[in-house]
Amino acid sequence: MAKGDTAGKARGKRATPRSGKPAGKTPNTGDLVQLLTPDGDRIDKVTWIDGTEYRVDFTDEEYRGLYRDLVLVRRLDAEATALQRQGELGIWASLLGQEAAQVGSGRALRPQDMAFPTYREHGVLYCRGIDPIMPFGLFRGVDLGGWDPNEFKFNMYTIVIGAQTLHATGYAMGVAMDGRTGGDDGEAVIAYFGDGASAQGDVNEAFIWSAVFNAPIVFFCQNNQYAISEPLERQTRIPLYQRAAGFGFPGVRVDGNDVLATYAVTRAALDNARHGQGPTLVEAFTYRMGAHTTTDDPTRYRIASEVEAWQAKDPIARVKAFLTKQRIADDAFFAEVDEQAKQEALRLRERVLEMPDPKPLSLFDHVYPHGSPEIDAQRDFMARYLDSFEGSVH
Amino acid sequence: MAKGDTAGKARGKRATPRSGKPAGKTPNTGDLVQLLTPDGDRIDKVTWIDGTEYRVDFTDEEYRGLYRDLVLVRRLDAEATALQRQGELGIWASLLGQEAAQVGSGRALRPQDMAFPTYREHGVLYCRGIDPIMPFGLFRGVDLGGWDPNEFKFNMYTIVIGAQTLHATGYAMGVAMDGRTGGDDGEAVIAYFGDGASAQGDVNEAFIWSAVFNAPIVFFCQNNQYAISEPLERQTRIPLYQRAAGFGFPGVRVDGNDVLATYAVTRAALDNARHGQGPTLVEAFTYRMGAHTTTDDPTRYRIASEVEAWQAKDPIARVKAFLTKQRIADDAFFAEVDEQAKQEALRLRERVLEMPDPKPLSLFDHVYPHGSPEIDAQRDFMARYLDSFEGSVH
Amino acid sequence: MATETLTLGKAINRGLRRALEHDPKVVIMGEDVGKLGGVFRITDGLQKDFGENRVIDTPLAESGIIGTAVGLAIRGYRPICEIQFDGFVYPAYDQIVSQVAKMHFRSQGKVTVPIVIRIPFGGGIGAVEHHSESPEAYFAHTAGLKVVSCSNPQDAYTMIQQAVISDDPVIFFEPKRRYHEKGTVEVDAPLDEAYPLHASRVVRPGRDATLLAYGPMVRTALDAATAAEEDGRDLEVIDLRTLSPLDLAPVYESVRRTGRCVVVHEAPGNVGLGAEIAARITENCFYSLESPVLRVTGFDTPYPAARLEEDYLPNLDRVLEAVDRTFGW
Amino acid sequence: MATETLTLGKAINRGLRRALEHDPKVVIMGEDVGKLGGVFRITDGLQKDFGENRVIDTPLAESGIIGTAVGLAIRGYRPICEIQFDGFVYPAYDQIVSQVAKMHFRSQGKVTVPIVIRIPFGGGIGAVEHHSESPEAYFAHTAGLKVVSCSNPQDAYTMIQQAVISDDPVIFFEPKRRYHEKGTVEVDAPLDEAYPLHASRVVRPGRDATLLAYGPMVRTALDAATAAEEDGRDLEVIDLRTLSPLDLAPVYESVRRTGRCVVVHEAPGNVGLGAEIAARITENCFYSLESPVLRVTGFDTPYPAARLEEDYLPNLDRVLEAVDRTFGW
Ligand SMILES: Cc1ncc(C[n+]2csc(CCOP(=O)(O)OP(=O)(O)O)c2C)c(N)n1
Ligand SMILES: Cc1ncc(C[n+]2csc(CCOP(=O)(O)OP(=O)(O)O)c2C)c(N)n1
Ligand SMILES: [Mg+2]
Ligand SMILES: [Mg+2]
Repeated sequence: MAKGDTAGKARGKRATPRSGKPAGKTPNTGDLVQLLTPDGDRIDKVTWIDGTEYRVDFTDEEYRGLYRDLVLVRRLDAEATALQRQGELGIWASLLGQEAAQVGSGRALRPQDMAFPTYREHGVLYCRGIDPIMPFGLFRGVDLGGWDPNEFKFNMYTIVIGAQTLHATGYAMGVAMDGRTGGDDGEAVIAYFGDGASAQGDVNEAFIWSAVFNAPIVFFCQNNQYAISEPLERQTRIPLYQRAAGFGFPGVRVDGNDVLATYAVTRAALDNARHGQGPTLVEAFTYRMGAHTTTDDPTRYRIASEVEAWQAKDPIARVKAFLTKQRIADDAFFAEVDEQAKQEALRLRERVLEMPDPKPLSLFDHVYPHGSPEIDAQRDFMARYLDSFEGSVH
Repeated sequence: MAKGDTAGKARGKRATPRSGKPAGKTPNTGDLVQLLTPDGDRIDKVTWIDGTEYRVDFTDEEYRGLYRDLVLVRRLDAEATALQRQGELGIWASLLGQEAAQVGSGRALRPQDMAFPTYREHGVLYCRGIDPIMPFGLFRGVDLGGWDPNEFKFNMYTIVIGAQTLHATGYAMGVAMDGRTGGDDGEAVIAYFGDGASAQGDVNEAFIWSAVFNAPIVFFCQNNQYAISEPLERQTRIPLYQRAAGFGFPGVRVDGNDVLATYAVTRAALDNARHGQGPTLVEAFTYRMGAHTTTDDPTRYRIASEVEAWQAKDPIARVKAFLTKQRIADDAFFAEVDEQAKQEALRLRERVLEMPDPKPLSLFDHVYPHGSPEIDAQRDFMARYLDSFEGSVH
Repeated sequence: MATETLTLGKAINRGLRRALEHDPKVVIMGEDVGKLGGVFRITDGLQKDFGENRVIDTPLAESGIIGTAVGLAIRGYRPICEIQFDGFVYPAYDQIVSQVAKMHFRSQGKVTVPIVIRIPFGGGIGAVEHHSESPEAYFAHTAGLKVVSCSNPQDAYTMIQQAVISDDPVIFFEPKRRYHEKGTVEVDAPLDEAYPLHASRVVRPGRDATLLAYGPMVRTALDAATAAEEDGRDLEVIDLRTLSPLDLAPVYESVRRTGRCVVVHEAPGNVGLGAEIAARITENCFYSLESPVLRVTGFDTPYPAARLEEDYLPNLDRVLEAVDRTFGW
Repeated sequence: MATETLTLGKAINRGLRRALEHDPKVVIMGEDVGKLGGVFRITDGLQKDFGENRVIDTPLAESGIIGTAVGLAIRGYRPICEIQFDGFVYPAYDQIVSQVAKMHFRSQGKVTVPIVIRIPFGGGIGAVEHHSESPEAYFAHTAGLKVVSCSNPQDAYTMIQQAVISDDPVIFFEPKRRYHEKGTVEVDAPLDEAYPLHASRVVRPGRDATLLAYGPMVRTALDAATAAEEDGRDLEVIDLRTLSPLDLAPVYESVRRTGRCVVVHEAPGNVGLGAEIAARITENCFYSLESPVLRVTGFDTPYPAARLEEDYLPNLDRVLEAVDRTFGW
């Protein structure tokens, strides 16, 4: 995948001063790193408030690759939403609108890096090369979303808001204790969380821990402007990236609808971490275009014009415009990507429908690594109980 | 009591930028408000990083009053430590070394202000005009430290680290909801906590809440350099006052061994709060001269030379030197204050020794405001059980 | 007497509205309780009618919700806190068990913290992890808290108002899977004549065995009793309603008649409410018992994936299986 | 076999030392565990000998301690977390019950979090609020956790090591008021031949009634048994040792012989371990019981001021009073 020139190491360690501006829907470009405008124009490089320069240097192939990721991730997400509407999933947390934040940060990860997602990072998961069906067990209700975090370098989804930021911090402490920082092959950790999560004690404790132990971690906050119905103003009165300053590490705000800028900023922060320079907070300024989850009704708390304004900043349209203007891609390419997305969505759908229901007695598996006599007794009871019904299979 | 010219209203609302310096034992005067040097020399006024000017303008009588407070508070504290050594208290959390931080902030409170202490604010309690015996029930073990917070405008002591900062924030939200901010007679709230407490989720949630609701509150952190055995560096890698910037409100560091500066800074912050300008974090830079509590052995984790260096910054000696140099007080005055302190300590001792043990059946009182049949049944059981012993009185 | 047909969820909404009307010191606080009306719409319309100072959307942090509620209570307010789902109450656990529960006791009665903590609880709605738990035992074991659960619209309407006017901190468990069940509610009955908050109630008299349940399982127990009729068994069903303190006098009375008792709850059995109830019944009805009190509960596993919850949760068949066992003892 | 006379506290210290020696992935973390050696000196000398990467003084935040321990466990470490006092575990409650307890289950067995959470617990030391609590029921009710408590130096030494090598998350309750009691410890006995971690043990055989206790109350129960001899009563005492899962087979065997049982713990009785034990004994020994299982526990009040704790806590007299009642039934 693409590699960016991130100028990461040149970056100063000082956090950014407060801008003093109230948190607004439209930050100045002064405190927002952007490398691709909503109209698809490239900005060569951007200097952040603290003097760090951000730019990317992708080949045409890599640009097309990012576009493909964005389209695929959106299409699979749409398929999941459709599956839920058809009763095939219990619930779905859509990433619509946040594709660039996820693809940009996901592609910025190096193979050795470890990610701790929330419940919405399907796009990051995809970029890690993980089978996109993996989280569907959780949303279909056939399992609790269990996989081996170490196998995929991608932790299980975490639903309790903020809890995973401490897990990520502990893991990053372990990386440092293992002596796995300090060089280009060092390991870095990324912890995803939302604007709402920023208010949780756990997240702030994670900031404290990671600062005190100089843990190799990037806190990646997707500020999608809402925690369910609550707008950002319920969680903070200043821009979120500025939170980091209070804990003694850098904070950067990036246009989260700009896959290039997100890539550049995340890559630089990860590289700082892997080189032993400790934590960074990245605030990806984006928007949740859909409902919080399929059970939510956003018309109750936000107005159509706001959604429309964000529509104009669409993360995919701008890449398409850029590719077209720069003649990096043509209609045939776009059609091919759409077709691939359609096919992958179809395959995903088929596989979701085939997911087997769990067996009743599996209820008793894995409560404890080596079992427990009480659980065994309850399993036995259940087996006998089920046997008492005619034709039961378990 | 003394009134200071605090220039509070002129103060900008912007939080202070990070100094970038690592947390050190000896901050620059540049980021430490000081109005009285350890040698007892007065500094006329100090301008904080954000441009706020701090000064005090006390009468001689008021200066002497502050000295008296400091001496009394230290003497009563010493008496408590002695009582504990003699087995008359279960434990004691000494304020030795923190007298100026407590008297300065305590005297800065206006009568209508509400304080939420930790377990060490005996000096603040004294300044509020509260009978100093009040917390001794807790430390003697005859009660749990219960009094009516609203009667004394001083909440009960709180032992669970950080919990009271949320209570203070909620109370302050109530003040605002009651329309009790906006004028000179507005109410302000002060929440005490320690450097260690700054790491607790609750404290950071209190910062978030108070910022979002613009609550009239001053977070007063006595940074006495230790959380039991752990030095400040275990909780933060930058000066604590800078935490506030991350949440969008001002933070100031004051010499907590300087009663004048502490008064000035706290008064200004409280006045800002009562006028509706929201929260401020005050870091009072001080030192716990004694053990964490009477059960602690600080020689296990800190060296004598460090304690000696702080001895030279004693909060009382400098006021005495100032009063002497300026001829505001003479030996007769100092002798009189010492004598008063001795007498008050003696009276305190006598009253502590007279504190009655609680009656066994009082165990069952006040579990619920209007009782509960289960508690009644258990009280009855206990009464019968005690009756079964000869000569039992309950 | 005006009666209306309301869902259980709507009944709570109406009860909250009356509580807000009745006392200006009552405030509602929680995540999404404002414009959204809560994820279950229990606070629907209340912010619009009472304003942002009475119905407060809070930052996303449960410890903060309860901790600031304590401060508001000290200031004289009566906060009603909504915890969005059962599984999200734990970040607030310290504030609840160490602060809310103890404030009155440690102040020697000088402070009251009349906070109501509303928790939609229990499973059966096909949700993901942390959205279907039954944490009531954690609170019932905590001295200083009162714990209740409603099972029908009338009780929901009345009990939420009683909880709000009570000076106790009350953990109010709402059976979320019954939010949509309808019933008749006397909407203008005077509160002081209502059935007491901390009292259990016989909801179906019977002679052969006693079934105990609360919250979502009351319906299950009633269904089981109906089904048992076919076997010629006449089961008494008691809705416990109050979980701390328990009100077991009617239970003892019943068990002394029936000699057999089954207690049902969704929470895991181990060290659950059922254990306490069984222990007390045994202490109080020792010579009347024909069989030990049996428990039908969630298994001692974490709450499973949605497609296993029917196997996990007590249902009519498992209740009847236990009843059979009490007869076979 | 080398034996030494050690206090219970020192025995845990020695056990921790062996755990650190045995596996480089074992780390100790908590407040003041480094230079200070913990407020009870249980980790005394360990940071000096194993370094700051193995014995980690953490920031003052319990959720952070457990939350980062989860991450360290995912990274392959085996963290031993010290909670300074019982009453300070609650800020970590969410991480314990929603994360630690569920990680193995939700990962379908792909993740283990072999974390030991050491909690000095119980009263009797004249401390202030929050320093004398017995929160074990909160954890025993939580599926996915294992919960144990030691009562003597030998068990303390062995059980802490067993907890560390166990792949389960283990809540390890240390009877703080017994830290200074001495006993003989076989310091080099091989761990794999030791008495199992999750097994109760008859510590005093007897014929007339069964006393059950754990942690600090084992000594009290033994003292009561000695005192009962004077009344001509021969009491069997069982140290439960494991609180979740309970190991009640030896208890059933005992109660079937004695017909009478009293269970003792410091925690409030309501929805406590005693309730579960009583309920299970009744289910399993119904026809052997001459009287209901009685409980002698802390009262259902918050833990009181130090000068009331002797009245609050179960003691020899209250245990014997209950034994008397089982005979008078
Ligand atoms: C501790 C906790 N409290 C409440 C919830 C319910 N809840 C689920 S998502 C959500 C909002 C999260 O907002 P944000 O952090 O901004 O993430 P987003 O959903 O916008 O991606 C809430 C309140 C939860 N999952 N965990
Ligand atoms: C939640 C919680 N965890 C642990 C403790 C034990 N403890 C009591 S005081 C203390 C250190 C507090 O340090 P700091 O906040 O700096 O206040 P100081 O004692 O220095 O005034 C600790 C860890 C506690 N009281 N509460
Ligand atoms: Mg969001
Ligand atoms: Mg301190």
